[in-house]
Amino acid sequence: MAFIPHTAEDIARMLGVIGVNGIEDLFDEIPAELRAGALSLPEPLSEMEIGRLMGERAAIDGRPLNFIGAGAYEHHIPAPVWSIATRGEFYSAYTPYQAEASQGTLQLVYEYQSMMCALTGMEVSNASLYDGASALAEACLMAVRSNRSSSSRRILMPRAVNPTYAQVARAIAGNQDISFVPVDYDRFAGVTLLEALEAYSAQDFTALIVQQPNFFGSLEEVDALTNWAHENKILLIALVNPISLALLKPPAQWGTEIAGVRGADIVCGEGQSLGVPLASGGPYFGFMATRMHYVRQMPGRIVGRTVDTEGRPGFSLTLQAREQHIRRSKATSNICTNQGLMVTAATIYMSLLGPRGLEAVAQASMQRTGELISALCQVAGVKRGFTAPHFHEAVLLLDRPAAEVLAALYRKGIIGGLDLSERYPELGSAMLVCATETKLSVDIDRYRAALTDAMSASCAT
Amino acid sequence: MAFIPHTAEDIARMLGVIGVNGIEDLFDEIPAELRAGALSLPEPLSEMEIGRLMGERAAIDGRPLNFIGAGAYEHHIPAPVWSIATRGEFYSAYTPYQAEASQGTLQLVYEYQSMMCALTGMEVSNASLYDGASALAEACLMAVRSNRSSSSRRILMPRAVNPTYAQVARAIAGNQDISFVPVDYDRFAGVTLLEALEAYSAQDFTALIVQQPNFFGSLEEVDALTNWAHENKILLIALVNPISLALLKPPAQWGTEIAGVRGADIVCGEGQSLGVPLASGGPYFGFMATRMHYVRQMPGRIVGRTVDTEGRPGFSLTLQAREQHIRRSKATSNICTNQGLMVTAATIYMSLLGPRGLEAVAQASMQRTGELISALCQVAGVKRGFTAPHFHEAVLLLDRPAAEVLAALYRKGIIGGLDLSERYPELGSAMLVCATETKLSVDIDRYRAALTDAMSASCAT
Amino acid sequence: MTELSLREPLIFELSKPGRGAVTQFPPNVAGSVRVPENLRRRSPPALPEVSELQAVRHFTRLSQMNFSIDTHFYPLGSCTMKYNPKACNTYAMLPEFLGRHPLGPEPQGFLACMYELQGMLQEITGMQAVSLTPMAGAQGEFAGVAMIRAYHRARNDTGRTEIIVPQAAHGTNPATATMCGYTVREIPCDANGDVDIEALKLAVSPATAGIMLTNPSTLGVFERKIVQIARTVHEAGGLLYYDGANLNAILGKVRPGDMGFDVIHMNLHKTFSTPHGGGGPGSGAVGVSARLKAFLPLPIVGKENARYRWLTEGDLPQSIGRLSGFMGNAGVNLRAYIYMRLLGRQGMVRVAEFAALNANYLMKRLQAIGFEAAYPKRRASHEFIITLKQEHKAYHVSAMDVAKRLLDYGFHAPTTYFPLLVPECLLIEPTETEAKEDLDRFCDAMASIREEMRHDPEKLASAPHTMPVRRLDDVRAAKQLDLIWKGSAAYQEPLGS
Amino acid sequence: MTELSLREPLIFELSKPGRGAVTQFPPNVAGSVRVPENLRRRSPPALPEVSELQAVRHFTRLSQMNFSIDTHFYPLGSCTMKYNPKACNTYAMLPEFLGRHPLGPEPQGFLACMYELQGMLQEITGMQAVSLTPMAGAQGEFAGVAMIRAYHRARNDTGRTEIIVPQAAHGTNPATATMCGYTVREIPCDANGDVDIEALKLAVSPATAGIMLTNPSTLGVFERKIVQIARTVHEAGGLLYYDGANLNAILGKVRPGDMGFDVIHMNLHKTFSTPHGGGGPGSGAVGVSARLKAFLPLPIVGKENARYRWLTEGDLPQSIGRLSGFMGNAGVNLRAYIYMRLLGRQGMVRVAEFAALNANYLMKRLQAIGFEAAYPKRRASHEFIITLKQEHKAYHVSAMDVAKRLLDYGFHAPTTYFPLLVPECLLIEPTETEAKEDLDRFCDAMASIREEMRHDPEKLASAPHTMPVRRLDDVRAAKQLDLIWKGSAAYQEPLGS
Ligand SMILES: Cc1ncc(COP(=O)(O)O)c(C=O)c1O
Ligand SMILES: Cc1ncc(COP(=O)(O)O)c(C=O)c1O
Repeated sequence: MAFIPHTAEDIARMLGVIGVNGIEDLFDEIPAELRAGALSLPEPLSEMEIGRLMGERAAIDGRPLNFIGAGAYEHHIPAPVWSIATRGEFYSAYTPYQAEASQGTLQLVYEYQSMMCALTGMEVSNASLYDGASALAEACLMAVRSNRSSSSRRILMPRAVNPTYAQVARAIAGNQDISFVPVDYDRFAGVTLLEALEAYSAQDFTALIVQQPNFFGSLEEVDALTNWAHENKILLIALVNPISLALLKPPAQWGTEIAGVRGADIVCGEGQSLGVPLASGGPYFGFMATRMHYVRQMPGRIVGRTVDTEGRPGFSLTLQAREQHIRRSKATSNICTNQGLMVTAATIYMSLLGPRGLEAVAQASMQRTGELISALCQVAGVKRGFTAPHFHEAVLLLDRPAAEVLAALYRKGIIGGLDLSERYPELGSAMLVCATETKLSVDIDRYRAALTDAMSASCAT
Repeated sequence: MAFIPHTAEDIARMLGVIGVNGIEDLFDEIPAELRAGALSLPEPLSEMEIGRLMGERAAIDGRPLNFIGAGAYEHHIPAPVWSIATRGEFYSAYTPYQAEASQGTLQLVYEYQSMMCALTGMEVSNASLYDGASALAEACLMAVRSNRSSSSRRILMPRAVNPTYAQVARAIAGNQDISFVPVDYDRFAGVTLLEALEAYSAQDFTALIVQQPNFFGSLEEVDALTNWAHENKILLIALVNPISLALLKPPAQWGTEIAGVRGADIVCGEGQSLGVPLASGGPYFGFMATRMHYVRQMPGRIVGRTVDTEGRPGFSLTLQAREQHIRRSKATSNICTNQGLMVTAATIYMSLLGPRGLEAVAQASMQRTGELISALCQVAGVKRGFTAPHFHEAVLLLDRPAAEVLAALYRKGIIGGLDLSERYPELGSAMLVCATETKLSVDIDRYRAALTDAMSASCAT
Repeated sequence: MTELSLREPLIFELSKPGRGAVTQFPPNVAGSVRVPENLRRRSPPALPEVSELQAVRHFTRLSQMNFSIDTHFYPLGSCTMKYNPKACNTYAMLPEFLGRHPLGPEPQGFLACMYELQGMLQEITGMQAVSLTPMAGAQGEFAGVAMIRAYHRARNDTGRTEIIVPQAAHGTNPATATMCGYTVREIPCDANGDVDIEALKLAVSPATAGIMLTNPSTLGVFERKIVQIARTVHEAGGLLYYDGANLNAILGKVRPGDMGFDVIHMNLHKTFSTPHGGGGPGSGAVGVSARLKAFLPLPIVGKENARYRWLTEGDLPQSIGRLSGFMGNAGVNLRAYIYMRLLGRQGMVRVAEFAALNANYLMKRLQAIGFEAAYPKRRASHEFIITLKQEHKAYHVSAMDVAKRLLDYGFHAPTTYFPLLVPECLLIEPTETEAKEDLDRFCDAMASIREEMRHDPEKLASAPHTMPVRRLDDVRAAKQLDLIWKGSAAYQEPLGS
Repeated sequence: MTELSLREPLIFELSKPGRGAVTQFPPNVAGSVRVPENLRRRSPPALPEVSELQAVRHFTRLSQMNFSIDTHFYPLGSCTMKYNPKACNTYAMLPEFLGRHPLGPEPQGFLACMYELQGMLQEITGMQAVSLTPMAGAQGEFAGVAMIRAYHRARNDTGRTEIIVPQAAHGTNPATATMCGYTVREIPCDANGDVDIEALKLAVSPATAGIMLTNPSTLGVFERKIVQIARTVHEAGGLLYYDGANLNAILGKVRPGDMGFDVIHMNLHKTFSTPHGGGGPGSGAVGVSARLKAFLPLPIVGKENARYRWLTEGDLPQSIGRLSGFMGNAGVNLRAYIYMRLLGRQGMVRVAEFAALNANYLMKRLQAIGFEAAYPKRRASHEFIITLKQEHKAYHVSAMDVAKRLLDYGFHAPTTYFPLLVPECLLIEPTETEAKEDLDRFCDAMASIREEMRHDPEKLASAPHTMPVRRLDDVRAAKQLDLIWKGSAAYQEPLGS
């Protein structure tokens, strides 16, 4: 019996101790009319068979050369990351409720929190949320709880923020009557200009979200946006890519000091870039950091360092009074299981890369994207969408329908980019392309050649 | 610096403590004229680059459907085997010289020894030798040391024994003036007949080697062969496939009791089938088991159970006085590093499969090979080579050159079998084919279809 | 310098400027793309600088400080800590799966697995449709309650502002109701662990949006009046939400859909044995009855003309929307798929059977030793509750003391102090993958601890004794917050505030 | 029942008839192929019957009882226990590499790696050709000495029956000479660790087939008179064999070929950091000068018209033959290849530099603490020897006591009692991948143990105190042989003898 260790003799003895005749008797409290009939499920497979099946399924999907980013980035993942993260002691443990028997996970999370604070410049970090999008939603809820000077429950959501994230924020926060007001981006630069915000000055808003780099890969003028928010008593939620923070100003240092406050109030984002594989979209992990001032409003687990009865340092879950298992209907969030294993991977990743490695990854990604954009813009009918400097992705405008071009590229084993036409119809035929340090010149050449063909072919159609 | 943790400051301080000016000074005892110039080696690669390179190399080799056995067998390897064997504590430890800090490896090897004795029926097993072929060579050397009633240094080596093993035995034991006398196989049955041995009765031989199943996959009449050896005061070396032992009579029970002795005296073989991947030929591991009587003649490490100073059970290397690090030029063998990690994998494999699983693997392999042979013999121009019952491989005779047929199959992604023409020219165009439990009916159908094409195509040529 | 202790320094304490795992750094790229001066980071982040060996050794050593299923019996009630087959991880980590970008053309191999997984989950729960999007149980709850809300709204039934939750419910239930904008109304359970039907009748009203229940309940017993409860709530116009955390207890024995539930979330990381990963990731797939189908969270996998595709807003315009940046915890779903295929039809039913056998056996044996079951007249489901209120009185030992002492005996502790309404309780869930011998050894430990209560209660009060640390000061942890490494430059640099 | 101890039962003790990890069993196959009655096994082998979880837990727990590089500093002299990059394992285990049958058509991707590896090893050693076939150092030695023998035979120089070996040589050297049919002639070393040249001159004769040396020697010092030694042996008609176990010390600094050696084996599992695997596998590639090329063991990888192929008997008719069933420890060679490519030209030289830096630093620091270096006037190579003969006299502590006590401090012990000619010795090899801090911590431990020698020698004599077991009774192990589990049916069933 798959994964069941009981022998016939075990079963007989156990039933004897319980005092029943058969296992069925253990279900005698279930009303007879509710009892299920035989399930219509496939026959069991042996491990050999499932291995073969999965191998076949994987082969169908193959390994195309990918140039999409748009929130999930293909970076090199050091071999130690997953060989350690999948060790049974990490993989098959649960939330470290029994601190003394979970010091490994607890210390690791404390280190993770420290690293995320080092990257963002903030004072406290939680132990993860589900993903970047849901972290943004939680940040919105947290902003509403935190901003005592606002009662509007209205949040400014630039259109240059990842549109799926905006959807998720609406789906989650919308249930608590929080509304989102869009802020347009500059068609030329591809960033959120201060001008677009001025219209809202002196209105009551809870928070402004700033994504850096924004969904188009462009670098926002974060100082101006942050200052504007703080001048208007609006909390600033920074949505950032952790790899980019090795090069970019940390959110804690955005803007200047206004009324004793400087920088983002809540920082969140998608942690996938830090050692987590693309894997069709998950599991990834969301991160969140904030000022110490707001720590009790932060959702998610937090690990603290303390001492044991002999005064030795040790780690345990702390500030649990924010959480659902203590505070129940008044908790900061309903989150319970988080993305612990991904945090394990990310902590190992950040330890291996360190400040210099992470900067090199950021720099190389930025350069490869620059190289990619230059190369592709040499293809007839392709041009850059925006003028603002970009990090590791950018928008290209095509004089053919992006969907057709992308389909042609895919037939050559290339995932060329993300078609933006549905989300941003005003851009015409546009696609978002990305390169990281994993894309070498040969890859870019291959893409350019394929794109040259695709652009002329779709012309012919 | 790759894998070097030293900072500039560390280096300066360390040189200070040593009292030299630079690292070069540490090499000042090397005569100047001997100092090497710059090495001509490739530039260092980052892990990302080597990963990509290896991925490309692997893709060149692809994943053909394989029907060769001939000493290395493709069995299903349970996922736990290598996820545990590659844990750092097993992977990056060395020989358990410090027993107290190596109880994991030591206990595992003790369990391994017990399992090998369970399979072979013998009383003692060592902790592994390099591979099956070198284990046979060591068995020959051991037989010469052990057989006090023989002074001939002559060993009977049937031609139905894996011919590469015979080569290895010669290359290794030959240096000690041990000679091998071939014994022919029966052309019809494909086994070593007693008749072929009778010629040698009453001559002085040290040992007779019996491979079961033999190189052709045929089952030898082991009882008769063993009895003949013992009647002639010849030691019997059994060369066996460990998976087959789940179905076949263990070597300890071969033959009948003669002069107080029954069964093989030394059992050896290739352990690869037990959870070790094909991997282009290695690392695998050789195993060896014998009677307690000969334990001091056995090469290789042995783990024993003992007690610690508090009387608690524990494990340590024992009978080290046989080994090179103690006995030096009088050691039973020069072996030092063995194949520990493979033994780790094999022990996990045998634990997962157990007696029933291993029998099922053996049975399924035997049946699949039966199915394969029947299927292929339906192809025109293909027929069975031998009549003796086979285990999981068998010889097929072709009316076209095997090399051509195999090349045609390979173009279709099938490795069809091993061409025997060079080793056994007397068989004409012959190949050795194998199926294990991993070969399903679809695979066999695919092979048959491809073989049908190949046989008619090479006809056309 | 003292003898070996399991203490491991912080990774930051191993760091030195200039050190690094340089083979992990990308090769230099020619070119000169630069970040504008005003957007540049001025000083590098205070991440550790360590060699690859230092990192490997540090995290390997940290791992050894954890209890886990792979090393210990882990009878943590409500969490279903059963064996996580290695095959699930191995095959979910095939390079083609790992390398696939979520926004690329729809990968037919992967989607085939997801489509079949949806179908199997439907069959097992008796629901009409499934979405795999929610990323853990709590998000599944959120999706479920949000669907209930969307359903009432779609019918313009806007006066429904309350969600009923039994006292014993898991904390995520009331927290979720709040997140969805509902008021929580708690109802009590009776002495046998069933919902107090009279209280329920008083609680339902035109304000009732629905009820959140799990069955078997968090008290470890099957809610026998489930049909009556369903009727009562449905008649009041409310919907029934099933918290699937306890699905392991009833797989193939009774289906939530057949009990009258309208929506269910499953914890794939519990029932379908994807790993808990030291806290996650999970996956909280939701299943619904026909009337909630239109509201399912996106995306879902559909099949058309032998091709799989993601169903999106265009297909389900009434959907409650998206809950994740892509499509949920895809890799966790893949592991659940592999697990379910390994078990198949026969294996699935055995899960519940042997989970129940182990729980009932363990309960009986602990009772024989002298422990008090919270619901002695009831069958245990896959878990059961022991209350130490007698022992607490007699020997001044707490459930926490017993929990900590169990660690010394090499067992992870059961869940303590949940459900809150049973005093000094241990919620014990052995799961079906543990052998009788391990249950017996656990009983031996509990018997031994029982002796210690009488003869050496201090041993319990000061437990654990054999872990890398002794009992930790949680009060200090919360009062003197130390949440990040203080040597960090980010911490030293004055912040904006 | 007692508290947690790290004792783990034997897997056999977890077994019960009828239990099994059944998902690992192959599916049933239709058909009725049967083994003839007289060849069938009558009763099943006494292998354990356990669940998959039991096996996983058992072996995971066993693993935790090991010290290893990944968890501990492991300065085992002569063994080069340096960091084993995870990348080497990860990429050597790509499914295409793992799945390839050794006798199938020649895999060009894999062979390309092997061909390049041969070339890199040639370059590093200064030899003319390399065979990757030998499966560990000792088999490399065998191949080397067998080639020397074949060389003399080919020249009909049949009177050469002796191999000269310095006293300090590793045990595999004399054992190998014997395996090759030679008589061993030992020569002493002088007080500074160099070979006693006068003794060598007396030892060489027309019977000299060759000499086996390593340089730096197993005494941890560079053999300064190597040119003279080479000349002496060559003039006597003998060949020089280089034991490559100490190659780590000289990578890129001096090449055995340039020192006059005719043949060398390398321990890829040492110098090129393939894992030691708890005892193996290794790989003992051999390199030769031009005159031995024809005798190399088979197979070797050749390249012709941009295709790689195995060179076999037809190509090298004078070869000493084959040493393995296929082509040696291919997967180990693959790991060495990956390691070498990661290091590249620059990294390779740094290996020796930092191995030497660490060794010399550690030696100086231990001397400062009061320990006696065996060769205080010499530079350490990548390793060095401490002799405790003073301490042995003064405090009656042995090198073994110190070794065992180091375990308590969290360090694997250095090699003890080798080379045999230095009394109460510790051979210490820190390797280049350890950080200064770890060397310092090791010194702290040694200083602390030094204090204990004076004040608490019993602590040493009874060490270790913190391991899963206390010191083991090796005498009993050898006297009362207990080599397999006694409950095994195979053991109980009377054997033939
Ligand atoms: C009864 C119950 N409901 C809901 C949950 C929440 O599930 P998750 O932790 O996956 O969010 C849990 C998990 O512990 C639970 O036990
Ligand atoms: C000096 C020396 N020579 C030879 C060997 C033998 O190498 P192997 O163990 O790989 O057979 C060793 C290994 O310990 C060694 O240290």
